[in-house]
Amino acid sequence: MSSSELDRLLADAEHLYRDLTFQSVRDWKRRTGGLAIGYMPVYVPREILHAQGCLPVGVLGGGEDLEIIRGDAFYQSYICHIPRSTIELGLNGALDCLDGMLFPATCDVIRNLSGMWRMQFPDKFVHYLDVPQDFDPQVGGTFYEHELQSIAAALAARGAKPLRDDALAASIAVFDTHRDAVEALYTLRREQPWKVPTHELYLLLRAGMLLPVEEHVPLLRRYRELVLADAARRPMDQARVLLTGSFCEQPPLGMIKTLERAGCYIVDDDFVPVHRWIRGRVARGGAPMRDLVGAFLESGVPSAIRYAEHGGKGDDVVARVRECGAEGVVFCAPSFCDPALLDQPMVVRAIERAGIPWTAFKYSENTGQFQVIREQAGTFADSIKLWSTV
Amino acid sequence: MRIEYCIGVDLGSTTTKAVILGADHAVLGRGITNSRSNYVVASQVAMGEALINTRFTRIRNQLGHAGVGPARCDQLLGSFERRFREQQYLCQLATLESTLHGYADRTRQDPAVHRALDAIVARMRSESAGLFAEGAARKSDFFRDLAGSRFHELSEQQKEARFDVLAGLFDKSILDVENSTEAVGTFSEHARAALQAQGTHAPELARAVDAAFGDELVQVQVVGTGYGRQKLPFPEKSIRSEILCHGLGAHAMYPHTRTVLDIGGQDTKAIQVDEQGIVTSFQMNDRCAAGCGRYLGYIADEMNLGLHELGPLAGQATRQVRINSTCTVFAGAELRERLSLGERREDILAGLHRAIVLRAMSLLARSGGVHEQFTFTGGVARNSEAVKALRKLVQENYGERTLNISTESIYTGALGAALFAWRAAERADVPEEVKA
Amino acid sequence: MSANDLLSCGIDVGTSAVKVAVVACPEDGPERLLTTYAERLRRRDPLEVAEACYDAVLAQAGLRRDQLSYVATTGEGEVVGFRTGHFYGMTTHARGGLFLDPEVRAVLDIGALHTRAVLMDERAKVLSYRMTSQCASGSGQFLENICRYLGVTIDEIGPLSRQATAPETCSSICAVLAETDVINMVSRGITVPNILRGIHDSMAGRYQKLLASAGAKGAVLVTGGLANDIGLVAALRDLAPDLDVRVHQLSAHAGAIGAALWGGFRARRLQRRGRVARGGS
Amino acid sequence: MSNPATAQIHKDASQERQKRMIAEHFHRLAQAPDTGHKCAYTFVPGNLTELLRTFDVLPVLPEINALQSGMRGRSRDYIALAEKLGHSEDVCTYVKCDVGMLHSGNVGPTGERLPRPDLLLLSYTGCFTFMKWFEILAQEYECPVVMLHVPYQGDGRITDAMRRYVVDQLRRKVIPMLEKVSGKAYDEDLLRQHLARSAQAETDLVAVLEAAKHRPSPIDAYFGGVYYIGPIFTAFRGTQDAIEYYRELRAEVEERMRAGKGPVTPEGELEHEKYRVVVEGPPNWTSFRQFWQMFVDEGAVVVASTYTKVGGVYDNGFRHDPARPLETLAEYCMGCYTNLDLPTRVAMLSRYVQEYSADGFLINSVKSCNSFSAGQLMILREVEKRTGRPGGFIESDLVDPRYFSASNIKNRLESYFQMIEQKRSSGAGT
Ligand SMILES: Nc1ncnc2c1ncn2[C@@H]1O[C@H](COP(=O)(O)OP(=O)(O)O)[C@@H](O)[C@H]1O
Ligand SMILES: Nc1ncnc2c1ncn2[C@@H]1O[C@H](COP(=O)(O)OP(=O)(O)O)[C@@H](O)[C@H]1O
Ligand code: SF4
Ligand code: SF4
Ligand code: SF4
Repeated sequence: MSSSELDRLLADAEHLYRDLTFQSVRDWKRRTGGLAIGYMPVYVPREILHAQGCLPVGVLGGGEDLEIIRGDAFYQSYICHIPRSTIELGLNGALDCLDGMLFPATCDVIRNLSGMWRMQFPDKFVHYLDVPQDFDPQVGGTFYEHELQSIAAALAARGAKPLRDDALAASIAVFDTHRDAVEALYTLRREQPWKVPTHELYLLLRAGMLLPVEEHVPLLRRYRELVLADAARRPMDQARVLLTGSFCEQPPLGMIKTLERAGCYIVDDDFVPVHRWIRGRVARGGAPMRDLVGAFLESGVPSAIRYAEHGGKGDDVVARVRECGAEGVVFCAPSFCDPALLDQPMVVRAIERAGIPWTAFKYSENTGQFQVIREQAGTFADSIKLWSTV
Repeated sequence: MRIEYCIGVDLGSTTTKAVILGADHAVLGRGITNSRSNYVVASQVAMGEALINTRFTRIRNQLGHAGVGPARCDQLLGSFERRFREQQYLCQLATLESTLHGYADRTRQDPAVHRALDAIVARMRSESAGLFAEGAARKSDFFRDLAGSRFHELSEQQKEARFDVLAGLFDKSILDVENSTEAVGTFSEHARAALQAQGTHAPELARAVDAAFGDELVQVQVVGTGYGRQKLPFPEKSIRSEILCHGLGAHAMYPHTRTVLDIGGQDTKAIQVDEQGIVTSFQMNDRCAAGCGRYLGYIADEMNLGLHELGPLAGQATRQVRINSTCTVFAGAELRERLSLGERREDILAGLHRAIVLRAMSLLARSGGVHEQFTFTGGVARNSEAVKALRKLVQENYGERTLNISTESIYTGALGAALFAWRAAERADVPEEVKA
Repeated sequence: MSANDLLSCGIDVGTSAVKVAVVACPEDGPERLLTTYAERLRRRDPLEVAEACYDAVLAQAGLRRDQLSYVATTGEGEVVGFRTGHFYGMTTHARGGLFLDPEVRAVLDIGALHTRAVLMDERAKVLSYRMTSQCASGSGQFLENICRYLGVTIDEIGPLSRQATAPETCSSICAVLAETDVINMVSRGITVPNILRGIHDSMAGRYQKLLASAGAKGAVLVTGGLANDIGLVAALRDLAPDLDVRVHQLSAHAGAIGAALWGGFRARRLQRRGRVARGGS
Repeated sequence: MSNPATAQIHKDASQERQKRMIAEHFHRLAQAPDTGHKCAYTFVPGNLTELLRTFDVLPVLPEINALQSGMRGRSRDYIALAEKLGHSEDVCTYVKCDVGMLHSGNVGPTGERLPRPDLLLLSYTGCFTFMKWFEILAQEYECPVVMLHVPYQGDGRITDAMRRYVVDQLRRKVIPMLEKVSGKAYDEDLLRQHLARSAQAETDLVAVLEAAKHRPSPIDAYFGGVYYIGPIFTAFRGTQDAIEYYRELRAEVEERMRAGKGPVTPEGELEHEKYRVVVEGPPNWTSFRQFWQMFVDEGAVVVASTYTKVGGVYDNGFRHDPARPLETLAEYCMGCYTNLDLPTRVAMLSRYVQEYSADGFLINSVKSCNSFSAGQLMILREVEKRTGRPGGFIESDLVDPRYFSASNIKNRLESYFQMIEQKRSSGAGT
C-alpha cells in the first residue's frame, strides 16, 4: 500500500533530520571520495560546489535533540542558539566529515563564527562568503563574481575539481530542476494543505540539506505522487497562515506540529530558504557564472538579510499572502535573531496597512515547551475560524 | 584551657555556614543554619552552632584523653548529640507554640484553632524522641523544615480548623522563631538537659562535658563571605569575595584540585585554581533560579519531599524524563503535568537533576573546562543524584577525572574565609591587606 | 429556564485552579449565566478535579449531564475526555470579559503562570494580544511564593498592600529568588505592606507594558485569579491612569464563562446545521 | 551627567574646546532648516565625514544621539516607546533608543531639535544592524537613501576586489547622490585637503592613546578614552578644530606623563595606579559614571581598549592618505574595529595586554551588540592563553538601564581584582 511507502519515506527523512552524526555524508564520501563542504544558513550558491564535485552539506544547528555542553562556553545567553549548537557539533566530532565550512554573510553572529571556526579548527577550510548588498551588476555583481571565483579556486586548491563553465552550466540545470520540484510541493500545499502537512514538507526540505541533489529531486517527486494518491488525507476546518521569520535558526519539529494542531494550515513559509532563495530559474543562456550572479542580484528573495530600500520587504510579504491565500501571518522568529526581529516592525506595518491579521512569537531550536505558542497560535486560529464564517 | 581560633562565615542565599579553625588551621567546629530575613541573626546562629560543634570536638578530645576508645566515644557522643539536638528542637518548638498562639490571638481565631494548635504541637512534642532516635532519617537539619513538614501533615489531618488558617499561622510564626537567637537556647542549658535525658550512666561523658565547659574560646579574627557578604556585620576589610574563598577552601581540602564547581542555592560557580589555591578564572551564573540549588528545593517542595530525599529517589530511576521548561516555576508545573500523565516521580527527578548538571557543565566549559582534580562543593554536592550525573557527564566530555566530594563540602566557602582570617591575623603587622 | 434555552458548560482548567460556569443561551436574546464554581488544584490531578468540578457545578445548578448541549474546555482543558470542544484561553477570556462588562474592549488575564493582554471588538473578536512567556516572574505564582515567605495568606495580600505608606522597589526578577530580595527587605525593617505594594508596583509595571504593547485603550477588565487582588489592581490603576482598569466579582471565572458562551454559540450553529452536539461526545 | 565634556570636575583647555565644538555643531544642525544646510544621517564606523564636508553636508550620527540619550537618562523611555511600537526586546538598543527619540520630537543631546535628514547615507561598517536601522529610518523619512556596502575582512585582510567594490560604490553611487542632494560638484582637491587634516589629528590621537604605556598611565583609555575619540569619530574629522583639539590634548597628556600623574576621573585625579587593564567592548552609557567609579574604587586604570577603535583603527599605522582619496576612504571603512575578523581582534587584544603591560583584560559584553559580543567568550580564552594574564567577563548593555545590574557587576569586578591581587601577592611573597 502506498501509505506505507509514504511512511517509510518520511521515516527516512526524519532519520536524516535527527542524525546528528551526519552518517549519510560519511557514506557519500566513502562512496565517491569527494569533498563535503558544510555551509551555514542562509544562502550559498550550491551550484558552484556541485560543479566542482563537492557535496554541499547544510549545517542548520543541532536542533532539539542536541545537548549543549561546551557550546554555551562560546556564547552569552542573549545570542541566538544556532551558533552554539553548531560549535557543539564541531567539538563533539560530528562535523569531522566535512572538509570545509562556508559562512555566508547572514548576520554578525555567523560572520563572527567564521573567525571562531578558523581559530578552533585551524586545519579545516573555512571561508566567509561575502555577498553584495549592492545589486548593480557592474558593482555588486563584479564583487560577487570575484568572491565566487575565489571560493572555487580555494576549493580547487583543497582537492576539488577546478571550476569549469560546462560543469557549472550542468549544475545550474540540475538545481533548476530541484527548484521546480520544491516549488511543485509548495504549490500543492498551497492548493491542498491537508495533502502536505508542513511538518512533513519540512522534513523533506531538511533531507535536501544532506542528500545529493540527484537523490533529493526524486524523493520530492515521489512524495508528491504518494500524497496525491492518498485518499485518507482530507481537509479540516483550519486557518490558513503564512509563516515568516524562521529563515536561519530552524524551529523544532514539535513547534511546527504544535501550530498545525492548534488549528493552522501553514500555506507558505521560509524554512530552509536555501532551496527557494532564487525565484524562478537560474539558467538564462548567458555565461553560467554571470547567470548565477545575475540570478542572485535580480531574483533573490527579499529576506531580512538582504538590504531593501524603502519598504520593499513588507510589500513582498503582503504579495505572498495574497498569492498563497493566507488568512493571516505568523511571525515566528528565533529569539535574539537580529535580522528577523529588526525586520518585523517594518513588515507588520505593511501587513496591517493591508488589513491582514497577524501574530508573533519567538522560539529557539531546542525549545521544548510549546504551551505558550500553542495558546497564541490557537487563539489566532480560533479568531480566524470563529469570525471568518460569520 | 585557652584556645585561640579564627572563624569564617559564609552567608549564602540559602544557608549560612561558619567554620572555626584553631591556630594549627585544623577545623575545630562547623555550624550551619538556613539564611533568614535577618543576616545578623543568621550569622550569629551559624557561629553559635560552630561554637557548639567546637565544644563537641573538645568533648571528644577530652574523652580521648580519658582513655575512652573510639567506638565507645562515637557511641557516647552520638547519643549525646542526638539528645542535645532534641533539646534544641524542643526548645524551638516551645517558642513556636507560644508564637502560634500569639498570632492566633492577634488575628482573633476561634478557640477551635487554639485547640488544633495544641493538638498538633503536643503530637510533635511526643514524636521528638523518635525523630532523634538512633538511626532515624531526618528530612533536614533545620527546624523550619523539620517542624514545617510535620506541622503541615498534621494540619491536613486534623478536623477542627481550616488548613489554610493553620498554614498561614505557621508561616508567620516560623519567621519569628527563626529570627530569634534565644529560640535555640544555649549550649550549657541543652548539654545539661541532654546529659540528663540520656539517662544511662556515663560518668566519663559528664566529666568530659564539664571539662569542655572550662575551655576559654578566644576569637582572633573573623572573615565573612558569600552572597550576603555586603550585609554582614563585619568591617569591610574582613570581607572576601566568595569566589576566592571557595577556591582557597577547596584547595585546603584537596591540595591537588584545579577545578572547583560550587552549586549553591542561588548561584553556580565554576572556578579554576592554580597549585596554590589562587583563582585563575571563574564563571558564575545568577539572577535566575533555574540550574541552582533552589531549583531542587522548589521541586522538592512541589513533590512534598525533603531535600535529603530527592537524590536517593532519583537514584531509583529507570530512565530520564526530559523536562523542557527552563524556568523553575514552569518546571514545577510541567512536573505536575508529567505526574498526572503517569510518568514516574523517580524518572522525572532524574531528568531534573541531569538538567541542573547540564547547566553547570556549560558554566564549567566557559570557565576553562574540567581539570584534574575536580572538586564539587556547595549544598548540591550533598545530593547523590546530582553527583552521579556530574560524574557521568564529566567523564563523557573530559575523560577520567578524580572527583572530590566531601560531606563537609557545603562549608568550603566558610573554610576559605576562615583561612583568610588566619592569614589576616598572622599578617596583622602588614596593614591595608587586600581590600574587599 | 425556557424550553428552547440551550445549556452550555465551560471548564477552565488552570495551573492552579479549575473554574466552571454554566450558561443558558436562548434562541434569541441575551445569554444568562446560571452558576459558577471553582476549586483550587493543590497538587491534585487536574483531570480529576475538572470532573469533580463539573459534577459539582451541575449539582449546584440542579442539572444532569445529558441536559447540556455543549461542554467547552479552555486553559489546559484539551485533555478533558468529556468535552465537546476546546477554545484557547485568550478567546474565552475575551468573551467572558465582554459578558461581565460589555463596555470593555480589553481584558488583562492574570493567572498563576501567565499573563495575557487581549484586545477585542464589540463582539469579543480578538484583535491583538500579548502574553508573557518563559519566565514566571510577575505571575500569580510569584506572588504566592513571596506571600508564603512573608507568612501572609492570599486573601490578605490585597488589603495589606493598600496600607502601604512607602512602597519598596523590588528589583529581583526571578519568581523563585525574589524571596531573597524579600528577606533582604524584611531584614532592613521594611514593613510587609510596603514590600507587597512594591511587588505589586513592579508587577503592575509589567502588565502596563503588556497592555500598552497590545495597544489597549480605555476600559480594561482584569480577569483571572489575580483580579481578586485589590492591591495589584490599585497599583495598576495608579500606573496606568490613561486606562480605566476594572474588575468584576466574577473576574476569576471569565475564562470558564467565555468558554461556556462560545460553546453555546457553536452548539447553536451545529444545531442549525442539523448536527446536534452533546456533552460527552 | 548632562554632557560628556562636563563629566570631569577639573577641566583642561582641550575639554573646553571639545565642549564648544560640540555645542556649535549641534547649533548649526538646529539652524539647518533656516540656513539651508543639508544634513545627512550616517554612522560612526565607516563614516565619510571628509566626503560629506567636501559637499558641505552636515553629518548627524544617530548612534551618538543614542548614547547621549543613555547618558542623559532618557533612553529608558525611548526604548520603552520603541518596544511599544513593536520593536523586539531582543535587538540592539541603540536602534530602539533612536526610534524612541524620533517619535518623541527628535530633540538632540544639547536640547536643540535635530533637523530632518536630506539624505540617509548608509555607509556602514562592521554590523548588519546598521542596514536594518536605515531601512527603518527610510520608512520614517521621505528622503533619498544611499548605501555603501563595506565588505567584511573575513580573511583578516583587505583584497583588491574589496577595495575596488567600495571605491566603485563611492564613485558611482555615493558621490553622484551627494552631488544631487547638495547641488555641488564633487571637488577632489577639497577632499584631499580634508584628508590631510584628518591624518594630522590622527597622529596626535595615537600619541595620546599610547601615552598609556607609561607607568603610571596619564590617561584612562576607556572611560577617559571615549571623550578623546569624540571629535575624530564624529563630525569633526578633517577640520581645523580637530587638529587643534588633538594638539592641545596631546600636550596636556604629555605634560601629565612628565609630571608622573595618573588619569583624571570624575572624583579627581587617580593617585595610586593599582591595576592596569585592557578592556574589550563598548561601555555602558546609562550608568557610565557609576561604572567608571567601580574601577576607580579599585585603583584600576584602563590602559587600552578596543572600543576606542570602532570609528577607526589608527594605532596600526593607518592614516587617511590625501594621495589616494577614495581608496583611503575605502580602507578606512574596512579597517574599523568591528569589521575585523576574530583572529585579528584576538591578536590586537593580546598585543595590547603585552605592550601596555596590563595585569589582565576585561570584557564588557553588551547585550545589544552581536557585532561585538558574538565570540567574546572565545576571545577571552584565546587572549588568556596567549598572554597568560587573567581575563574577566562582565555583562551589561549600551543604553538599556534594565541590563545594568550594579551589584552584579561590582561583585564580578571585585572578585576579578582580588584575584589579580592574590596572584600578585603570592607571586611576590611566598
Ligand atoms: N542534604 C542535602 N541534600 C541535597 N541537597 C541539599 C542538601 N543540603 C543542601 N542542599 C542543596 O543545596 C542548596 C543550598 O546550597 P548552599 O551551598 O547552602 O547555598 P548558598 O551558599 O547559596 O546558601 C539547597 O538549595 C539545596 O538544593
Ligand atoms: N485574592 C487574591 N489575591 C492575590 N492573588 C490571588 C487571589 N486570589 C487568587 N489569586 C491568585 O490567582 C492565581 C490563580 O489564578 P487563575 O486565573 O485561576 O490561574 P490559572 O488559570 O493559571 O490556574 C493564583 O496564583 C492565586 O495565587
Ligand atoms: S538566527 Fe538570526 S541572529 Fe542567529 S545566526 Fe541566524 S540570522 Fe544570525
Ligand atoms: S525563568 Fe523562572 S527561575 Fe528564571 S528568573 Fe524567571 S522565574 Fe526565575
Ligand atoms: S549592533 Fe552594535 S555595532 Fe550594530 S548598531 Fe548596535 S551597537 Fe552599533
